[in-house]
Amino acid sequence: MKKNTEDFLVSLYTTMYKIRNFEEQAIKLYRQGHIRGYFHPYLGEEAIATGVCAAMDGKDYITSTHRGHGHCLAWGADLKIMFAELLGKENGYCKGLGGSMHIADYTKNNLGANGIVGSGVPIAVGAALGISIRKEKQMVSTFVSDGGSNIGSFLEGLNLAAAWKLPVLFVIENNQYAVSTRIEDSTAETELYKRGIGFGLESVRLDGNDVLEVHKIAKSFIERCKNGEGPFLMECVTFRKSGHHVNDPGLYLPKEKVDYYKLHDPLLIGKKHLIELAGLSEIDIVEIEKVAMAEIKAAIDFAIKSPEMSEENFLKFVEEY
Amino acid sequence: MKKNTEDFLVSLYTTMYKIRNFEEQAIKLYRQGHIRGYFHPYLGEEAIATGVCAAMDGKDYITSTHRGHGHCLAWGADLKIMFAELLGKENGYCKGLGGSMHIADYTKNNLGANGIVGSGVPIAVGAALGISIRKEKQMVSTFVSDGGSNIGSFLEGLNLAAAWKLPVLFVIENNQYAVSTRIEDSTAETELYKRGIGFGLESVRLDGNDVLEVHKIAKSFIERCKNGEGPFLMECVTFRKSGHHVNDPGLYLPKEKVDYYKLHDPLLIGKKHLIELAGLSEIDIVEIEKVAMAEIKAAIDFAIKSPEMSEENFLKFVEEY
Amino acid sequence: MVNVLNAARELMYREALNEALKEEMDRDDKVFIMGEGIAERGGSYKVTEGLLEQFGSKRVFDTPISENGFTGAGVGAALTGMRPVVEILFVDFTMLILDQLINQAAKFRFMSGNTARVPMVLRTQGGVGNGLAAQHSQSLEAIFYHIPGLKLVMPSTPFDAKGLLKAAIRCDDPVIFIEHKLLYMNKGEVPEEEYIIPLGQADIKKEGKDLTIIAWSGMVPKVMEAAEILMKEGINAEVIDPRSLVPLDKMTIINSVKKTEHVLIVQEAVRRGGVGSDISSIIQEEAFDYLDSPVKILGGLNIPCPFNLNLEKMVVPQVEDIVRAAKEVVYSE
Amino acid sequence: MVNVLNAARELMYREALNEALKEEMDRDDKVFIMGEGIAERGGSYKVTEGLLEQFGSKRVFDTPISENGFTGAGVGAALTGMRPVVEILFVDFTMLILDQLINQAAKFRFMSGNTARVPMVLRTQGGVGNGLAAQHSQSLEAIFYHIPGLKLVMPSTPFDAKGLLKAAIRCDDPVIFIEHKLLYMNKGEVPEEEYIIPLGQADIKKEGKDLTIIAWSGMVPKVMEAAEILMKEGINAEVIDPRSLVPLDKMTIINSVKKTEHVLIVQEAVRRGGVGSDISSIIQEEAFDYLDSPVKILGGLNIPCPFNLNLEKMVVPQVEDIVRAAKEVVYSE
Ligand SMILES: Cc1ncc(C[n+]2csc(CCOP(=O)(O)OP(=O)(O)O)c2C)c(N)n1
Ligand SMILES: Cc1ncc(C[n+]2csc(CCOP(=O)(O)OP(=O)(O)O)c2C)c(N)n1
Ligand SMILES: [Mg+2]
Ligand SMILES: [Mg+2]
Repeated sequence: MKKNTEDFLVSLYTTMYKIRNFEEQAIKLYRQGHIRGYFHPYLGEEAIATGVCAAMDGKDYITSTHRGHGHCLAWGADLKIMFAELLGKENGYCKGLGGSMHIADYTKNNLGANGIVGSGVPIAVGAALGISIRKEKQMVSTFVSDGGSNIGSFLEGLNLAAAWKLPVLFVIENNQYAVSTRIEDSTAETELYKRGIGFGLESVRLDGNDVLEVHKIAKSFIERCKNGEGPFLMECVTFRKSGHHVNDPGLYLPKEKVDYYKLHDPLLIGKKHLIELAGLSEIDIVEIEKVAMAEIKAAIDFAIKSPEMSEENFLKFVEEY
Repeated sequence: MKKNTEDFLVSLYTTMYKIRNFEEQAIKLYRQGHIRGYFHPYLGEEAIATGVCAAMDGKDYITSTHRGHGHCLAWGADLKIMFAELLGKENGYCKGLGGSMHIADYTKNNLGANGIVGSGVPIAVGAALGISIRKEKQMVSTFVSDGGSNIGSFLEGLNLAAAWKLPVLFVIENNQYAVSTRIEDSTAETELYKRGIGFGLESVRLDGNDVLEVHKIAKSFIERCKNGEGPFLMECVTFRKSGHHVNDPGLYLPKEKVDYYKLHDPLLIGKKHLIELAGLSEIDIVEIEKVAMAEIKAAIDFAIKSPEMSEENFLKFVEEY
Repeated sequence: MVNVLNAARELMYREALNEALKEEMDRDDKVFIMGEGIAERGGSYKVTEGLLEQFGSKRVFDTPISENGFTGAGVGAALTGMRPVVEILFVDFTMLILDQLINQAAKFRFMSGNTARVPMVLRTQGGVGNGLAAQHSQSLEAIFYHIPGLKLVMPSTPFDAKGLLKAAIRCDDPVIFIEHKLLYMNKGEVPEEEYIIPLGQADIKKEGKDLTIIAWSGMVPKVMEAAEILMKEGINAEVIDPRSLVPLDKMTIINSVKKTEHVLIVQEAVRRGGVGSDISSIIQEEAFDYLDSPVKILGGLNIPCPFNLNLEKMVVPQVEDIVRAAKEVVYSE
Repeated sequence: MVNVLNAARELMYREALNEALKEEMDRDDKVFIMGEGIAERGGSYKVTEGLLEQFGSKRVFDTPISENGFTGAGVGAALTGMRPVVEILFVDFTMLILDQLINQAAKFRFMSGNTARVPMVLRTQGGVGNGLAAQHSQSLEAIFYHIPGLKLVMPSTPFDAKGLLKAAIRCDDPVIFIEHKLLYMNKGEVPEEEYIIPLGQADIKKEGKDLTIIAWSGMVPKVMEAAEILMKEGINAEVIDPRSLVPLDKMTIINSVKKTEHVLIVQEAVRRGGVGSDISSIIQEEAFDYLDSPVKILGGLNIPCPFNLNLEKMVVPQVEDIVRAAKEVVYSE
């Protein structure tokens, strides 16, 4: 096993671990009243954002969904500034004006989460259109879930990207539910990659909980996007490890599925990779986790101590409108 | 050849002939200033509306497009009242308030043409939803063209109808153009029936200029809709015999295609059926055409002589708003 | 003021809405409801709880996330004899369905020369509250208000909510019915007996003589609080809630203005181009000579809603702002 | 009034728009245009003729019929450094794209804490004319006017059209630019030299002292005709065209009102809830003591547009209606 493979596997696992624990800690902060508004955890889907973003580079772009913390972190966000945003603080990514559903980092090509299901997709197509006009070697990944795959914004976006041969990777995070609505109740064809085929995109379906599988396919599609062969679609099958949002116990999720995915957890799979492919020991992994956890705790401290925007500063914003 | 087959073929041909000549006469009226506003002729696509509507019964519903005269006539509209509407007269289908793009007959389950591309599709889905709630043996056919197959309304409508197993027949009139935009420029997958497959609908592609082929497939799908097996999609390949609207000479249409479809004209094919399958002579056909033409001329007379709505009557409408 | 009959029972706003749906579905089997998570889950605000059990999955069902598509399906069902009640989770999301509402539902009756009708109710929910940020906190009634062919209802109390929703369902034209996210848990008297509140009847929530305050939906409770404070300070405000903005009960408004000669309009929507502007223009055209001071509009700031809760409070009128504005109007001479 | 420099040349409104696009595309290679039939065909009203030839198919291209999708693509391109000019054939069709305009484009700058900008122009076309009926004849500016984060421009002359479109393209916020279907062939002076008209500057199309008439877009030529007739009857009207409704040049309006003390607002959009109501409410709040008579709004009827041409004329203000309304305002005392 080569050293760089080990580093790479460690970095994938670290990202997934950070997402998992960012969410769990943020949920605690929510329950304590530090965070308000909507909060949709990415728990259980960590492998997708991690695998895809690891195959992209900083000049590329992403657009995310209402369930956007994972993409943000996988893209390389600073934990401190992320927590600060979730807590509505002035030094957050959006100065506390955006919050969880609108977290973004335009300075680093993260075009943000979106509170309207599907609406990030045409925006991603537009970023790719700009790339194509400027004739640059960049690409865009856009995330959407099964529920969002039923809305016009997504469907029109698929067709536009294909008609215009744009460098877009459509990533469907098929977690099989839209809030409490089962995928079987929202479509007659539950293999969602087939929609891509209908519009002429090369499209695949894969295990979204295996970060290496996600990464392998994403990498190939992303390279091909940059060679002008895009767009592509990948349907990553996954499952929410929690309710739809922080206040939803998710009682409607069937026990068999919950149990199955408890064992088929992206972090367990990632750990297995570390042990089997990189030769790490359980102790090595605990060490990795400790470091990441310390970073998270420090970031929370930072965010809690940070100030909110003053009324005065806010009124300066208002003047510009 | 059985008598009822002959009658049936004659009625198909008569409908197609009426549509063709309705449009041609109406274009004359347009040039003379009797008709104003938008006018999109159905020339060259007569076999589709004719074949589909002949397989439906009066309790079923249709929704049409901006190119709606053919559907209206095939559904059985009165030529006099249709002309009156196009001329903006009070005894028209919509009292002269709707015009060509909004012609409809709600008393007879024709839910009308629509000026917004694609927007008739969800409406058709809703009519079918009502049928399904009432548990009736009715169905809905909805028409859309290649351009309209790229809009969210159509795509969401496909998925909804399939998810809800509704009795809808989606008819794509693929005339290969949206105004001057070639289908190759608006999608990467020009075989549009594949979109249906992506959403789990049984979908086929066929020659839209052969009224018998259209009718055969429509009939089977329509029956199956009424047996609860819907929805279905049929992509009828066809071509506009004219510009997009009455003032568009259509110079962008490639000569080879124009020439090919001149020979592959739905009326020529219909005539061939009459001669080969029903044993009619050219003279028989001229006789049929004469009768139809006389009806058209009388209808024009009627419409021209009909009065417009008075300002007084119009103001009564205004009061209700 | 519509009589509260011999009421005693208190219901929450959301319960009153639920009762209205239940009664109308019971009365007329053409009425059905659809929306996201409204069936088994009973809706985000529990308005549709228990309806699936009572009326079955043919008349109470969840939709995919295809707002434009399923709203259009509502229009099509309405055109063919059904009476759909379509729910859109947030008024912000109605921005996805305006073609079906504005170009289709609102136009059919007219375009067809009065042969088509679209008896559909579009229930949705708006307003600022709880840190939902810019895409889930808008007040967009002004958009619907401007479109001929749509009715527009925005109830502020459980009593009004029930009576108006029943009227909306029986209306033969499309009705946009906008609830407020902060009102669902508010309680108020709702009689056991059936009643209907016709669209187009304002309600005088409080009589007064010194100034007329016009407000609707989520602003009404705040205005009522402000009116109490004002009372203590010697200003007796009359509070008018139009309840339905289309049709608008101009008469009740104008009569009040003639009496008080001072007007304050309080709206949660941004000030610029809101419904308040239109009401102001009407008062001005129809009661100019009675006005002792300009009609004042206290509206939301012209800015999207911030996520931060303390800043959120700044963008919509609060009780203190209303008190201050009312004094300005009364003492402006 | 902005100087017409040393102009001599006459251009049509559509030619002036074409020149603005050409000049801006020449100046800045981030500017590109897309829409239905705008490339080879040059647009339904020939505004984009010749641009494909000059700038090539990467910067001038046709879109599929996916209004919501390609508008969103414009937003995404703008967010990432481009300057798209997106064309929507009819303002009626913008009802399909309001999520991208209202929930997305208008909000990003704010939601991102001022780190994102959306320098996009949305060109479209509205108004009544030529029997296009209810779904192709609306005037919907009031919807955009109400949304913080959007600019709104509605030019009435070739000169204004060119100077304002150039300003719109250079603006770092989303601009809704609404043309009028009956103005495209109108001619007017347009200088050869480059010029820009900043957003937010009203133009006094005619000075006068007896009453202020405020109008924009397609109503301006009609108001100018009416003003001539009024002049002959001894009424000297001042005609103000705000040109951009957001930002609105309140100062020019208020100053005129202070001078004339009488106001008529003429709008093509339906009367109820139009921009005129808001302007009226502003005048009222800011110049109440100067008003000699109520601000009158002459607007379109509250009804969709009929197909029949004779009836069509009845739904929007005509020259005679404007003359009549102006007299009512002036003689109302
Ligand atoms: C257009 C729109 N409709 C509805 C909602 C409300 N909503 C937020 S998340 C959600 C479920 C989304 O399901 P899915 O797309 O599968 O994403 P997941 O939550 O599974 O990640 C809904 C209905 C919304 N935000 N936007
Ligand atoms: C949503 C929408 N976009 C654009 C238009 C303008 N328009 C009218 S017809 C048409 C072309 C439609 O093409 P297609 O759907 O292929 O129908 P066809 O004309 O070929 O029958 C366009 C762009 C419209 N009416 N509605
Ligand atoms: Mg999902
Ligand atoms: Mg076509």
